[in-house]
Amino acid sequence: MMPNPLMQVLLIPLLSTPLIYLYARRAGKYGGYAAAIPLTYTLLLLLALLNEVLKGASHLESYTWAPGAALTFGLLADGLSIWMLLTINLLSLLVSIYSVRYMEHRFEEEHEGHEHFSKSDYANYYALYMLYVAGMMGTVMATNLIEFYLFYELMLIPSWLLINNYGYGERERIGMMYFLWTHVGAVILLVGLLSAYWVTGSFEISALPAVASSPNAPLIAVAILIGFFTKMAVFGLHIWLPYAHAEAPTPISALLSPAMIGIGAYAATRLVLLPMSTIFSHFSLIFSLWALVTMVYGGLMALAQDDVKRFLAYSSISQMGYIFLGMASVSTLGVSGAMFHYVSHGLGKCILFCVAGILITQVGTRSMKHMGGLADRMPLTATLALIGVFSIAGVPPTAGFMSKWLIFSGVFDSSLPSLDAAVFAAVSIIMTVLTVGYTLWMIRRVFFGPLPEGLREVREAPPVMTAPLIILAAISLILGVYPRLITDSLLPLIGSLLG
Amino acid sequence: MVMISPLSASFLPLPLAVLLLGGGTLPLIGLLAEKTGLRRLRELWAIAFSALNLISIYLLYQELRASPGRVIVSSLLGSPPLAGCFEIDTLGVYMAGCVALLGFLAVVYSYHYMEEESRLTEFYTLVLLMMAGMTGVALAGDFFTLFVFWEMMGISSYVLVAFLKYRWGPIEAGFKYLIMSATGSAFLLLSMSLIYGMSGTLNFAYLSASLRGVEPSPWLLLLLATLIVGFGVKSAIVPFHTWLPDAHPEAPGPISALLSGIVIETGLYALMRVTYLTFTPSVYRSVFAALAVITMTVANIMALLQNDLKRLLAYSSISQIGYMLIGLSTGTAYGLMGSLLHILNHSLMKGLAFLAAGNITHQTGMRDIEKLRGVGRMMPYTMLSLSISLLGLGGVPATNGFISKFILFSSAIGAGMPILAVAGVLNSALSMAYYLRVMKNFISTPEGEFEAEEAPALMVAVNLLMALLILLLGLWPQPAIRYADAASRMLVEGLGRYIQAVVGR
Amino acid sequence: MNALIPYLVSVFLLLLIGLGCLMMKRDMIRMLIGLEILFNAANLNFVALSLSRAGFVDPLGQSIVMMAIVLDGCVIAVGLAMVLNAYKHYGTLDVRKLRRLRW
Amino acid sequence: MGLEVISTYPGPWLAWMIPMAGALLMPLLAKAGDRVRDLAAVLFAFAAVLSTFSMIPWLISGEYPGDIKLLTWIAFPDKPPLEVGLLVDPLSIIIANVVSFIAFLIVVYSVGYMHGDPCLTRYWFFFLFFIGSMLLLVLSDNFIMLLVGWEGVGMCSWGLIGFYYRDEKENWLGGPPPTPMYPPSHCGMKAFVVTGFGDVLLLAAIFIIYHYAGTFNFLELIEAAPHWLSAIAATPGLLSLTALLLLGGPIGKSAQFPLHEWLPEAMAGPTPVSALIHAATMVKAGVYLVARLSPIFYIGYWVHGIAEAITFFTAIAVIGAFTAFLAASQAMVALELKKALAYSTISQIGYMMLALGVAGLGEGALLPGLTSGVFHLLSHALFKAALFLCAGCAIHAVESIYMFDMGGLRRWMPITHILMLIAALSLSGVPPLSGFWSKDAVFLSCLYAGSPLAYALLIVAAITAAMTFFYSLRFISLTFYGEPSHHVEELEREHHIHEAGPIMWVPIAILDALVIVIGLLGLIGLVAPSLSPEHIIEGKLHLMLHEMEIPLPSHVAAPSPIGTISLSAAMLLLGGVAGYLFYLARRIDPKEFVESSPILRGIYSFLWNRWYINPLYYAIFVDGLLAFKDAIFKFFESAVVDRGLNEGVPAVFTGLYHRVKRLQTGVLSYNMLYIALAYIALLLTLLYLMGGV
Repeated sequence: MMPNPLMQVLLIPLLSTPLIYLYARRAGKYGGYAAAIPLTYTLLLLLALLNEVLKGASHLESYTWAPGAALTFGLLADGLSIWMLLTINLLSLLVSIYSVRYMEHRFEEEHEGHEHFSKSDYANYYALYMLYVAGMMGTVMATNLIEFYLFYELMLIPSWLLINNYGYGERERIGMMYFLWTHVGAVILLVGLLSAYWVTGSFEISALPAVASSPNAPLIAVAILIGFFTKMAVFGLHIWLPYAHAEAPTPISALLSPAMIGIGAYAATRLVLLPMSTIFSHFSLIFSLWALVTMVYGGLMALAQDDVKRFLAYSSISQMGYIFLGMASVSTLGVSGAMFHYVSHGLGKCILFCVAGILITQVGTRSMKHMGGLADRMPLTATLALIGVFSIAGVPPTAGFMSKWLIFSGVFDSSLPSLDAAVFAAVSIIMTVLTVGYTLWMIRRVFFGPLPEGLREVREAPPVMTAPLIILAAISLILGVYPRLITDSLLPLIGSLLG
Repeated sequence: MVMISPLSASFLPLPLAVLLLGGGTLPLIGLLAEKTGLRRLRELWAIAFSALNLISIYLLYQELRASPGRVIVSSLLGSPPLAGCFEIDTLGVYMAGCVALLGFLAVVYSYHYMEEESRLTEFYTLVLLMMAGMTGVALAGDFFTLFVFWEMMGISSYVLVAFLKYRWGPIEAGFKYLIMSATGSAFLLLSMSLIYGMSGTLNFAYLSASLRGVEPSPWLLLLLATLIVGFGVKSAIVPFHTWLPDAHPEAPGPISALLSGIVIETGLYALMRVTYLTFTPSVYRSVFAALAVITMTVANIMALLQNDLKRLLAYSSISQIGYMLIGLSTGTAYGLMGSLLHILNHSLMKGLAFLAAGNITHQTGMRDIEKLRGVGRMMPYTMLSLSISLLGLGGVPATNGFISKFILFSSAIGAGMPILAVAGVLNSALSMAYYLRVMKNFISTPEGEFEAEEAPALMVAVNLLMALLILLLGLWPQPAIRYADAASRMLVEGLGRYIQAVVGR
Repeated sequence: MNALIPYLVSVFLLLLIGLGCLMMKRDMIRMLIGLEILFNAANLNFVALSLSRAGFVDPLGQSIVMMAIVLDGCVIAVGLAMVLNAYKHYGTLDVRKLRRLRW
Repeated sequence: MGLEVISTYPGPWLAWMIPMAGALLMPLLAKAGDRVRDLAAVLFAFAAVLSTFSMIPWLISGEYPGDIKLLTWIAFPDKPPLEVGLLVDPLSIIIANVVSFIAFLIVVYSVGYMHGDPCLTRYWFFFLFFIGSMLLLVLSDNFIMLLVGWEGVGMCSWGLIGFYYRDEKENWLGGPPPTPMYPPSHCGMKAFVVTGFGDVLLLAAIFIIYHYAGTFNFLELIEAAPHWLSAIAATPGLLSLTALLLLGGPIGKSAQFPLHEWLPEAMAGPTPVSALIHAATMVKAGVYLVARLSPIFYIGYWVHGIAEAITFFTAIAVIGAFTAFLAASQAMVALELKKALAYSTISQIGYMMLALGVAGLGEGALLPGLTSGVFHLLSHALFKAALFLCAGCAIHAVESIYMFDMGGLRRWMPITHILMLIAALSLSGVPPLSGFWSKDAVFLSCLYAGSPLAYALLIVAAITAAMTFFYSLRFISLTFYGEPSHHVEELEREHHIHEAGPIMWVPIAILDALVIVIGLLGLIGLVAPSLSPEHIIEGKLHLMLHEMEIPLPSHVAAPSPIGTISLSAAMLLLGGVAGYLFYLARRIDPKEFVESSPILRGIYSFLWNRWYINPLYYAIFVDGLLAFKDAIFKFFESAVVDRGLNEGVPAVFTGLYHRVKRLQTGVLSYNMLYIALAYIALLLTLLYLMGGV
């Protein structure tokens, strides 16, 4: 075992950023492979840690940071966070490889007419990419509220720059919108964190349970949660998401949607739900309703979309509704299912966004109206898209099935024995049909039906774009068949934390 | 407790002596430089003296640290109650240190920035004198000394704002600044007379001993109001801020950095010191809280749609003053620590922002954000440092701005004023909008209307150094926190000791 | 205390006059005069208080006033210099014409 | 544990693993060439058959392994773990064998039928995956694994209905215009969504049960049934809700009213698919599940007197009988051959559901009810598969799905004609074919139940039997008898219409042979009851219920079969005469007959429009939903959220800016005014705050 593995996981992407920058300045698009190297290393580290965590141990590293302001710098990998870490690391590793071809296309498109485009574009892209990944990983590992907040905001800035510099359409305005919405959420979160500090006298996450006994606990919890809900883009706070996810460069969308917004859910679980479950359960009913609305609303709006990336963005909102629903149940199975769904949604949605990217590069349009019958021309992509769709719609043997039934089992667990609550839970479960409906409709519109005249010449994507997706699909299937990998560490942890 | 220090045994504290000496000799050096043709001599002279200043502050600090809670009193002719005197404590040294740091950086920056201008002897003299003024304010032990240095700082800054007198802008701005600021000084004088009338002394220790904690009478409240106006104009608390958006942008780049970065904070520091010595926090708390909210909100709204980069930064300075007022209004050591930390951090961030803006105006001659689209792609290092400073100003973690803001908001919650914290964070989010707008425009693809090259290496080096400091203090705030903590404790917990150090002699 | 009242009243009046002058006068030179009045209000206050405080003439107050007068002098001098420059640029002494910088 | 379990009981494990592995290997095998791939598919299916056949000795000996647990799938912190396990008992063995055997025959048939299709790899993938999933569904010992199989078959069904995903016009279903036509990809989606709706209802019920019972395992659920049933019943209404939700899955999967509308459209897939999935096996999954669960509710109501438990049986019986009638009535007017068969499938499954429903309506009816349900499932699987495969031959030959494009085909396709006729007669319940005995068993179980409701449902079922014979004669006649249609004549001119090859008719012949054998065994059973298939199944199921420790009443008075047999005969006569007159002999022109009276016209149009259920569903769930989402998008997302927040918030601040900026006049006099005013305001505020003035 390497010393301080988590610190390495955090620092290696950060420290390799300048190197990757310099390399990409010379090597252009091949910078993507350079970015993959440190991420592979951290992935291996995490897998080594996973071995430890699966044995029931959690790995904590603690460093002195600023004793004057009551700060320590801790990094934690336990049965919950290790899965988030692995998901983020894996997705970012694969997406970095995927980016090689995609960003080449993107720059060609952007600099149309100019013969040469600058290699520093690649350098900037991969440097920001690494920072973004480090931000996400740090957020998940943090054990201290301020440290957490630091990384929470740190993942915002590079992603904003990535949208602003490499996005589509009105990317500048959308980038700002994305930044400001989540930033407003984050500052409200900050008030909550600070209030929590004044109750407990400590910024440690492990000290948070003490907040629950404070009379102001509901207010504090709500302040913290609002911040996370904005990140998760639950109904009412979701407006930035379709824009940001649709107009971000597709590899970034493929990280934003699967990896980042779910961190909101993870954080809400980690900071509020688990330590203050009594407070959280006060809001259980409202949150369940809210989650249901989010689920249905996201689904309905997805139906209304023609742009395939916007469609996926709305479906992410809907999927966040599922996660939210699981959390709102405040039951072991529900919360574990929600966290599991983070992983399975991550896998599925990453595949789908990358498929959208493939469509953009190979077909040259994002409008589903202009697509159709593409399964003919790109069978592999179609198959991958199907696996992605099944993963988010919860069709076995994908991981989505496992996570969704855990979520719903938890929902019923918490609502029974009351009859009307059971009916409500049943209604919420029925609404999942909508997911099947809109995802399949997307598949149908894009891949089925007669092939339009103009798309006869479309070719299958190169292996550098499809190979990462095949890996993701395989993992989704493996987790679907053998969910114990996750549940064995997740369920007991959540169970013991919920009490 | 009171010891005569080798560093301050002379009638002036060492930093002040250094600056005054530097400022005083600069005209001669300037003359010499003109004669010999060694034109860079005066720049180097100024740099040398500001560096010396920094070193002497460090020495002074080391001396103070040797025995915690110590107050060094050095008086001009005679004993404290009657004569003007300096009372050097950690708080004063902290503030003087902020001045020295930013002053040094600004002077170094000026080396290239001002090279095309004439009358540089005058310029550097004034800069050094302005720094001397601020250092004097920071170290002053009585109100009268404070006033004298206050005016020194003021007068130098009036001239510096209007330094580019061949343009209409600086003149207009300078005149407005002068009138308003002098009005503030008149109010300050008036408040001095009131204090004098009430306590018979102007020495901080004595007046604190006699005024602090007494039942607030109308006279005392009148005094407080007058003080707020007196210091408020200089520190640009809304609604006394109207001069600032004119004066700061019109000054030359390094002067803007100094003005925004430290001059207005000196006003705030003086306000903090005097009000805290004179009143218990319960008297002024709500007023300051209200002023804080008004200041932040108005300034942020005004900054939202500014097209002039430096004007936008000027408004942002006003809003930052609002944040610092939060700490002041809590009246706790923790809150004051936040304010002090923010003074330091803001001096770095805003200093950097203005210096980076200086780079841009220096290279392009433009200040309009819309017209400057894509400038960041041409000047990457400037852009990098500007972005770091702007993010810091917006309170993004990993920058020092976040640390101080979070302490400020946290102190507001700790002092039972969560509304203030909420107002603060919302304003902070609002302010992000215009910082982002600047960054967004600058990093966008250029529209090819102008070409620009990266600024000279020295200027960029200063920028990058400051950016590095911002990140360093953001990620490892411990040293800054320790100093600010010691400073604020000096004010809050060391009050009795402070009084005793002077009175009990 | 009662002996102070006329002084305080006149200080108050001077304050009003000074502020009024600054608010209402268009002429830049007159504004500087208003500023001077404002300073003098404070000075007068000092002098009056230095008389009444201790029962004897307190040298502290007096000396401060002396110093303050010098300082105002400097300010006014700088101000006048700026007026001159302003006149060069704007061709007027009307302060309300100096409004190119706003918003 | 582990491999040991598999090596001890290889049959049940390999049965579903082999086809699944085969499915996953298909893309690789396709690289080796088309012939290898097709051969491999047949072999995989054959391996599945062998595996299931290896379980038959257990069935015969009566010493079956029961619950075989392999490993822990998910461990819960506070509840027993969810284990991967198989439940091998007579019920699952019988159904697994039916599934694998018919699937194998159809795989063989497919080799001929699908010959030359460029997308055969995908076909085999879904086909084999289907077989695996279906066997998993049948064999699994817990709800979650069952659901995996359940969703798996749904997915394969979706993939195969939409097999012709290019949506060429000739593969569209429906019509003729103005009746809407649906492309295959649409139909596949419809099937998946509608059955998916049922699935989530089932899922909800599973979670309610899990909450109270703490287990997903069927045997444990049966064992602990009294406890958790009474716990659920403690909340009034909850048990009924659970029962109804639980039925949601079977209703959806087995295409029962009100979720039956997907099955007719499922005919858009290739015919072998319709035969296997949408007639013989997958749609029986619901029947299987109901059979699997009925002991639980039987115990609840009849042994422990939990009143609400009867909801399960009442609901399924009523739904079954009603669906049987509903679908049969629609089958009488269907124009597409496969659709007529599809309606007939729905109707026949209705019978099975009815049988399982009445199983709980009387204390002694459980065993006869279950038996007749399973028996009918078995016999229906055989003859309906045969019917579909024959229909496939016919459609293949005439290149049209419409019966009015056929006619007189017996001239060219004698083998198909005979095979289809036998199957159709079995479907109609003509003695002594298997359909007769199984349908009779269903009727008889209604008598076993003995409740008024059961009698009422028996009448409905009997009327349906008449309709069944009528529509069977109709589709047989329209296809094989009468004069050839213009279409056929044109085809004949172009190229010779020919009989299907042996690779296609041999599997059908095997199916038909089984139909006849079972029918004959039934006949023999009249004299030697131990040989009657019904009796054999009953014995096995009795053993199973005994093992489950279901207390069955010791002595049940068996109702005389004479009544039901004569009822069947009467109904056959009724339906047969009508069918003969209208179609076989063509004495009455159906068109003129319908046109003759407005009431008949009305009835015709009612039936033709599928009781207006399909249009209604489309109006609500498709058009309504789409309109709803458009409205929400337009009036909420765009107007309120987007315009309001996205543009409104910045607008608010811009407005504020333009207001506030007026303070910054640039005029010095105003600035001085602010100072003065602020001074006064500060003073007053301070005085107010401190002095309480």
